[in-house]
Amino acid sequence: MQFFGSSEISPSPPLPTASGNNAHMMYVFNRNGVCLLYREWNRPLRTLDSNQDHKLMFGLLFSLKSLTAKMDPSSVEKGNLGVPQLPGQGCSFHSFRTNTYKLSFMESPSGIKIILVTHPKASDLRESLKYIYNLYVEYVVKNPLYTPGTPIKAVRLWEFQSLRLFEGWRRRRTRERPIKSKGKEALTKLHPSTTKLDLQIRKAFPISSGTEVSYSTRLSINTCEASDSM
Amino acid sequence: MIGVGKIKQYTNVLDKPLSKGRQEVSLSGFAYLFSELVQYNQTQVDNIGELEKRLEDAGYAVGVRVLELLCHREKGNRRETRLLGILSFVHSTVWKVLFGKVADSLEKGTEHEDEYMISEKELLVNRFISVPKDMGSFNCGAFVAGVVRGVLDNAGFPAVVTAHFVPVDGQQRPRTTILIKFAEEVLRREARLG
Amino acid sequence: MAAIYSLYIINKSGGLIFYKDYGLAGRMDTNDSLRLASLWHSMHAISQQLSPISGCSGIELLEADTFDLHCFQSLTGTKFFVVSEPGTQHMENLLKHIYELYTDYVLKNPFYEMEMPIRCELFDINLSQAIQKDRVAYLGR
Amino acid sequence: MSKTLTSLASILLLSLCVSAFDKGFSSCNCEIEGFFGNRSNVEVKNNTLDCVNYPSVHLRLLLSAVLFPATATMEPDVSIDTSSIIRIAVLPIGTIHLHLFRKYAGMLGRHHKIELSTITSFYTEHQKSPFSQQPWESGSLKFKFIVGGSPPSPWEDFQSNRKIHGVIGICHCPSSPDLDSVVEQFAAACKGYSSSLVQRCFAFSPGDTQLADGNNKGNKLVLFPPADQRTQEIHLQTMMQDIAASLLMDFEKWVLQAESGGTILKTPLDSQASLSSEEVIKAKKRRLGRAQKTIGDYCLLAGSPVDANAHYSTALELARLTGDYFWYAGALEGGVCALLMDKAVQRDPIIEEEVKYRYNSVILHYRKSFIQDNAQRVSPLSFELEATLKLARFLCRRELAKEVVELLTSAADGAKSLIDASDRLILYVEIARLYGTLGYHRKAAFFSRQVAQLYLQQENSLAAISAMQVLALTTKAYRVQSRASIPKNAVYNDIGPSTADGGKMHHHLVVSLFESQWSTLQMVVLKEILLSAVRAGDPLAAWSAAARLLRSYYPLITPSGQNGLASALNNSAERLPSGTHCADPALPFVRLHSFPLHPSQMDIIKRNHGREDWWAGSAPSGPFIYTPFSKGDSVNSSKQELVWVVGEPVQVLVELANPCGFDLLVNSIYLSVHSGNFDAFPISVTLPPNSSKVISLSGIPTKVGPVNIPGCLVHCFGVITEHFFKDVDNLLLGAAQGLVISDPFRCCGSGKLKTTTVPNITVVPSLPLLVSHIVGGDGAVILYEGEIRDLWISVANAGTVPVEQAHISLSGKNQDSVISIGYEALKSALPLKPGAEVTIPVTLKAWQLGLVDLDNIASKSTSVKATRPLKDASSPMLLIHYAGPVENHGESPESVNALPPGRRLVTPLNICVLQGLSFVKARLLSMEIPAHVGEITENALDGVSADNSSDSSRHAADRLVKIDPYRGSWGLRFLELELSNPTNVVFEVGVSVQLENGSIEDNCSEFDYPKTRIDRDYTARVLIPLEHFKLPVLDGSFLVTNSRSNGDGGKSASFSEKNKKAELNASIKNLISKIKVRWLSGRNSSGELHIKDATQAALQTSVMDVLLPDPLTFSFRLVKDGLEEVEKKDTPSKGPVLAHDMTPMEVLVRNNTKDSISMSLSITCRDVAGENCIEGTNSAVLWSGALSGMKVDVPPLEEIKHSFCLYFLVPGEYTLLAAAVIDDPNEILRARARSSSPDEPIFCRGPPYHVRVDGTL
Amino acid sequence: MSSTACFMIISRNDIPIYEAEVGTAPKKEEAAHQHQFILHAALDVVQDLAWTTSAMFLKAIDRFNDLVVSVYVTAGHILLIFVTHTRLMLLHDSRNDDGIKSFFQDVHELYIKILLNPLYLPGSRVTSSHFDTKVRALARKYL
Repeated sequence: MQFFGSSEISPSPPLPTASGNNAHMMYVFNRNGVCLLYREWNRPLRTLDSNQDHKLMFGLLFSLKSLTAKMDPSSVEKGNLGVPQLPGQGCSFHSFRTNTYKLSFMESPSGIKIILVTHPKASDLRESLKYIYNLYVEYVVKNPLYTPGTPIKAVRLWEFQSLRLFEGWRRRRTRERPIKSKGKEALTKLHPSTTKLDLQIRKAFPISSGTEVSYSTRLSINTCEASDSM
Repeated sequence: MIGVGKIKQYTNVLDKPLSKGRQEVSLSGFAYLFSELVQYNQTQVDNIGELEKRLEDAGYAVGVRVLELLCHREKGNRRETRLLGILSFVHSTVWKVLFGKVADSLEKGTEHEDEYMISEKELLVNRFISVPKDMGSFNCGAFVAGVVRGVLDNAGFPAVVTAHFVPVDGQQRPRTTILIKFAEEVLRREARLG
Repeated sequence: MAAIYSLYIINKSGGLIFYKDYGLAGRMDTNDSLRLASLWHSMHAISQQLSPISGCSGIELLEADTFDLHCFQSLTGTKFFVVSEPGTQHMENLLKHIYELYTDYVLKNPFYEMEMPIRCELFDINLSQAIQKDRVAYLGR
Repeated sequence: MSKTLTSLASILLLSLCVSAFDKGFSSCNCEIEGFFGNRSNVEVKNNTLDCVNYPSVHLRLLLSAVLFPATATMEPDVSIDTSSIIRIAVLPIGTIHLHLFRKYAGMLGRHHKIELSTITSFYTEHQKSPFSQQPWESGSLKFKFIVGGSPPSPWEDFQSNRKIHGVIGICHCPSSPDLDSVVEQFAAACKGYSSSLVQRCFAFSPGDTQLADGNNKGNKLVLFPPADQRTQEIHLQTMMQDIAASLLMDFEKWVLQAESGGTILKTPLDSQASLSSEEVIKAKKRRLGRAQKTIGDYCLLAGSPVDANAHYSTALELARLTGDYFWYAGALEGGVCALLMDKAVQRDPIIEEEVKYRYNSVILHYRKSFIQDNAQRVSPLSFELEATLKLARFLCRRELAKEVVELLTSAADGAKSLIDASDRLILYVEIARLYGTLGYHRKAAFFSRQVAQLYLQQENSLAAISAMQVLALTTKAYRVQSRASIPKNAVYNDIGPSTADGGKMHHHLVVSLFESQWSTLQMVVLKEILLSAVRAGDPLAAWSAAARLLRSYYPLITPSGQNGLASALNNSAERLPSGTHCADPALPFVRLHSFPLHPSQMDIIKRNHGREDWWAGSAPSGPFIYTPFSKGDSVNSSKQELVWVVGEPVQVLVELANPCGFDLLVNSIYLSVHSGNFDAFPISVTLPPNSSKVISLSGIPTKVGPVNIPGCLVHCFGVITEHFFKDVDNLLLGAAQGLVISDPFRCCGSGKLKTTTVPNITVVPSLPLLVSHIVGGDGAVILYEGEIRDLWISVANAGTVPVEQAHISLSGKNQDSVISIGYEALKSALPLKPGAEVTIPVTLKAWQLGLVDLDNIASKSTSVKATRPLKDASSPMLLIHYAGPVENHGESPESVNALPPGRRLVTPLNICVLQGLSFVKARLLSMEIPAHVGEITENALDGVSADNSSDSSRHAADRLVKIDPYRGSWGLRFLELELSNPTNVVFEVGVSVQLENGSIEDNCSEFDYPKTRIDRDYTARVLIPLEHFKLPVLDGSFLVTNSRSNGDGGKSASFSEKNKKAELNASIKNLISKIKVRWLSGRNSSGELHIKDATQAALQTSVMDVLLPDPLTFSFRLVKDGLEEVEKKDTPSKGPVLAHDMTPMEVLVRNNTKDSISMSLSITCRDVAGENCIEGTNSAVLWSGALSGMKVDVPPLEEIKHSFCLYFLVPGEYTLLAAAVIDDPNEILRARARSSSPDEPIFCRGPPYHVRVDGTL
Repeated sequence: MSSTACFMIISRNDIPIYEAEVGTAPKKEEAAHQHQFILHAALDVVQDLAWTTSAMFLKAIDRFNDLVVSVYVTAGHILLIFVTHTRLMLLHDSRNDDGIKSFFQDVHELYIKILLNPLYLPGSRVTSSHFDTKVRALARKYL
């Protein structure tokens, strides 16, 4: 198993290609199917309560994976249908499309599943997924407060980033908003440990106001090793 | 198949004109109908022989009517009194009206004097039908065979008519051959008429 | 290298009624194909439930790493799906065509029992022709 | 004189015809031919159709029996060569029996042609023969024997062949001894035939005396001495040759003198008026021609055509010159005949053309010779017609049908202008015959009917007879023929639906479907037959006609008409001898309804030598399995087999229908079985108008073999007829196809019924027959739920054959309710002799009523006693397969090789289960009976020992309420069952528990608790203590612990959850299985209560408490100093605790788990009010030593004591309680305590202990 | 003047499936019977004649006394038979022939229509009252 510990990554945001790109929801699951994060931006239809919904989604991905692994025409011998596979093992899939939405999916070697539900016309989102994953690693995994396997509550920043990602897209679809300079000061107040990559993020995203509220998180000293818990 | 009646509603069948309305019915409509016919009959029988018989009877009823109608419509009230005449009538006139085309071929049996064969590369009724293996040599052309028999029998040429699959080399689909074996009285009469 | 690996037809209750394998690598035995079929059936249903917008009719295209899966569902719930090489085009048309063949040579065949496995010579023949044509088109590209 | 003779002859011919009717046509045909030998008929016979020959018979009949004034000009079956045939009258002389006369005449008939070559010996040429070119070697004389003779015709001069040239008398000597009188009679008879040249009287089989004096009776009398056939033949032949020769000579004479003599030949056509001068002249002129013609005729008769031709040609010349058309035509005719005689050998087209040409002119000239003035008297028309007929007969071939038809049509046109009725008759008959020859049956029938109508114009029985018979000939063409005229096999086999053209029937096959034919005609014909038959006084024919009419056409006949027919039937039946059979059935319509299957007591099952367990797989109703697509006939599959047993009566249901408007009395109806191994019992039925009735016809098979039932024999309307089922089936089939007007059963309102085919029935030799009844009370066995009861079924062999094999099996629902069957009881009784009886014990256990039938049973339970309980399908059936000896001795040998089948006796044990003691609910009660400090401990301790050493001293009671050795208190858990008793009897419920430790050593160590009595309509609770099931030690083995302790192991946790459940269930199950609740009802019936699932539900929740001990058990005790304690042992007295006294005590804490527990122990004391009297403000108890928060570790399975002292200030009841908080408990404890979260502390509390503190005052 | 005429339709197996007395003469039972007998007899002639020509209308193929039988043989060998008095024929011989002929043809059409009715079983009786009235109308028109 490989570690994503290194903080030297310089995530560059993918240039969202397809215009008219509209995100509906985003899920993040860990390997045990615990929904670490669920966000939705535009979901008029809601059939089940959120818990059910997550379960369903995870189940869907799980079995679709085994399906694809089984169907994989390239490999000669395939495991039995239904036996859970290690992440990265077997042929996986990266997206499917219905007439109403497109679901993009990526699974990290550590079994983190990131799901993006967008407009069916959305283009290939593998890059963005990877980017989100990077963000996850940076700001969740490395977040001392975060106890693995629990829903991501504390880490506003990361979520905020990923949010921004789509905000950005959405904005690109509408009109550019002028960047408030107020954000800068906000950032400079930050705890030294976070400033560095935050700058990176600033590079990545223009940040609007009202976001630094989320930074009133008191950091505690003791470390948590998120990376090996998964 | 036979032209369906006008849209106009008549109080009574007898008022409808017999004019040669060239109406045609949709092929799939017919195909579904025929399929149902076969399926229904399948429920009524317990071996293939009976099934063929039933289909043949169904066809026979068509044949009876077609004969009268066509002789009136197409042939201007002339009867066919000779063997070849009636055969060509079936081969051309009847086929044309029923299946929109003249039958592919009409041959005389080589070994037997009283056998004639009408062959069709792809019989209309068989177009969508693939007979399962376990039914052996069953052929839904039995229906058409029945039609032919109906025509011949009522025109006074009693005959045994059967439909067979005949494999054609170079094609994976066998063609359907309708074998007509006339009763000896017919041949005797032919001989008498000279 | 063939454009199409395999073709499945699932009846409205998720039973596999037709399966044909065109790909070279990785044969799969009937049980697996049956299970795959029913699995796909349920996945298809779930994907409809998960739709953010109403009026979802299930997965149409599944892009896996090594193949694409195009699925077409008829109004009666019969599902046709082909497993093809990634990025193969005009599979929708092919599926529609197969659907036509199905209505012609299966539904109109008096000896076919609804929802039962398809064993119709004519269907096979025409199907293979269609696939052949498609392949030719593919190679032509 | 001649009158009588001829009528006699007519009778004879009549008999001939009639006989011809019963024989097949062909036979009678040749007879007739032989009789009136003429060649044309023979041809006719050869090329077709019997129908045609009949008219000829008739004709003779008609002519000879002079029904009409003998003015007939036309003659029957004339052909071209008629004019070359010599007529000889054959007369009966003296008294002679009909059939003898017939025989002799028949012998004559064979000699209708005499070769010239054969008569040379008798021929002596007196002078130069006029027949110069007589073909002596090839030629021949032809004869025609006119039986009974005929009056001289006025046209003899015109056509010499009409003359009767010879008379042959036939007399039978024994019946007319006096030869002289014979001779006289003969002479008298011959007077009538002036034209006869030769007369002979053949006297057959004369006596010796007659022989003696016969010879001098002159040459006219010829005696045929009795001899064998051949010699007589030869004799007759020589006689005939003699006659021929003499005739020939006479002809020569005649011709010679005719050439010389100048007689004027006249015909009725010539004016009979006194010869006026020009008439005479004309006659004179014509004389020669006519003479020539006549001579020509004689030449023909003499068999020399060439001469004839010569004469005719001259005659033709002369006649043309003299304009004598009539004779011209005659000569022309003769010429043709001569031509044919000359070249008759081969008929080539040239000659045919010639003949056609000439005959047309013949016809033409006959027509020319029509004379107006005497048209009303005579006319040549008849000759014209005759000529036409001759030509037609000559041409009569299929190929020339067209011309023949034209000829005949024109001939038919001529009919109405014929003067003479008999001529018309003959004409029609001839036309009919010719059409028949042509194969035009309907035409033939048409003209035959014309003939019949002509007959019917006479009010005359003979005419009526003829009419009837002519009509009978037409029936085939009109398809109304009587069954009698159809060959039997046709009746049996041919009738039947043949789906030849599109599933429709071939009509000619369906005899019974008259109305599907041309009903109008058929009815008319039948009516005419009926009429003529009545007139002719032939009751049988009348009956059959009426029957056919009524049966086939009732829908077309008005009710009055139907009544008329019915009376006609009855009338004609009166004139028939009783028991007459008629081939044609009348009413009612009989169709096969069904074959009632054997009552289940006597099912018959095939057994084969191979399998010993032949009964296996022969279920009462096995599904009929067939391969859906097997090419092959499905006929046999549709036809089911049926097996009858000799001597056991069987029934067949048939349905009768009377669609007519009158009451139908069927005197008797019974099955007609042609294989004679069945005797049927007749019954009689009356059917009201338009009604149908299903009756059951019974009978007894008498012999082994197949039975074939084609139909029923019905005795109705005074005649016995056979009604075939097939006919009616066809009729119904036709009705279904709209071919038949009406369906007799439908119009009688009877339901539509699919035609049941007669199964092929086989009769097997007599078999044993078991009958069974349940001993005591044949009705239903009434049981309460779960009741167990024995009952006895007695089986008796009512058959005539011993039972040698028998096998009992169960079928139907609730088979498990039969606990045991006494097979051996039956086995031992084998072989069961006829009449022997054996009783089989069967043990039943009533099943539980489902909720569904619970209520309806409850509703019924009131009425159950009163009415016989309905045998519902839920009760099981006892199947006894049994069979007789393998080889049946005494039965017919051919059935020895075939193994006689076995049988099956089905005895339904109709059990009626009443709702018994019903189970309301079960729940778990847990209670604690507090213990007293100090008192328990001892017997607690040996309670421990008591457990594994089961000594008799302790009685059930305190074994039942067993004390947990480790906890002082009597902590008990009870399973409480609430039972209600809705019935009206008293139940006693007893609970019994079997211990597992008991079940280890001796399986039956279970003890039951005092019985609980539940009165009617009461509910009661039964307690079942569960203490026994506690395990001694609490360890991890029972609880499945999830080894990996990480809380977030989602799935794995769920897995372990799962099989923990399974474990629990299993343990509960075996726990429950140890509890048995038996009940005992007043009426010595006992049963068991079914409580498993209920108790399971009850125990589900707290099974752990039931099964597992607490991890820690606490107990208190007083401590004295050691010695007291010793002596305290043997005197187990409760040392009272005194107030105001320091009482040392100790608490014992025992660790029931397998690993040590560290805990903090604390003790409290409460008073009666429950106030804590250790802590608190007004503490009534002072203490020394630690009472709370002391940390102790208890090693596994050991106990520690902690001693302390209490000082009670106030006497009274106190309660001591010990409790402990277990630090870092392990999995087991946590699981036991059902603590979900890992970190919450586990609190253990001991049972309360009472301490009585006495005051000191 | 009165004309008697009997018209029948005979099925292939020589069973009348329709009969009508279409003469103006007063109906007489036995006369009708006689007509039918004649027709029945005429079948023999027809069955031979029908094969010699392919024409459907065979005029005056048979006669008895003064009754003439004309036949119209359809393709299915259904016979429309017809009996009339010669007298009537004699009166207006010239155009009555084709009168009968066109009568036959029209009835033939009617018959075909009847036949095309799926509920009509070929070879069974024609019971349609419309048919009857129409036939009689035609008879009045042409004869």
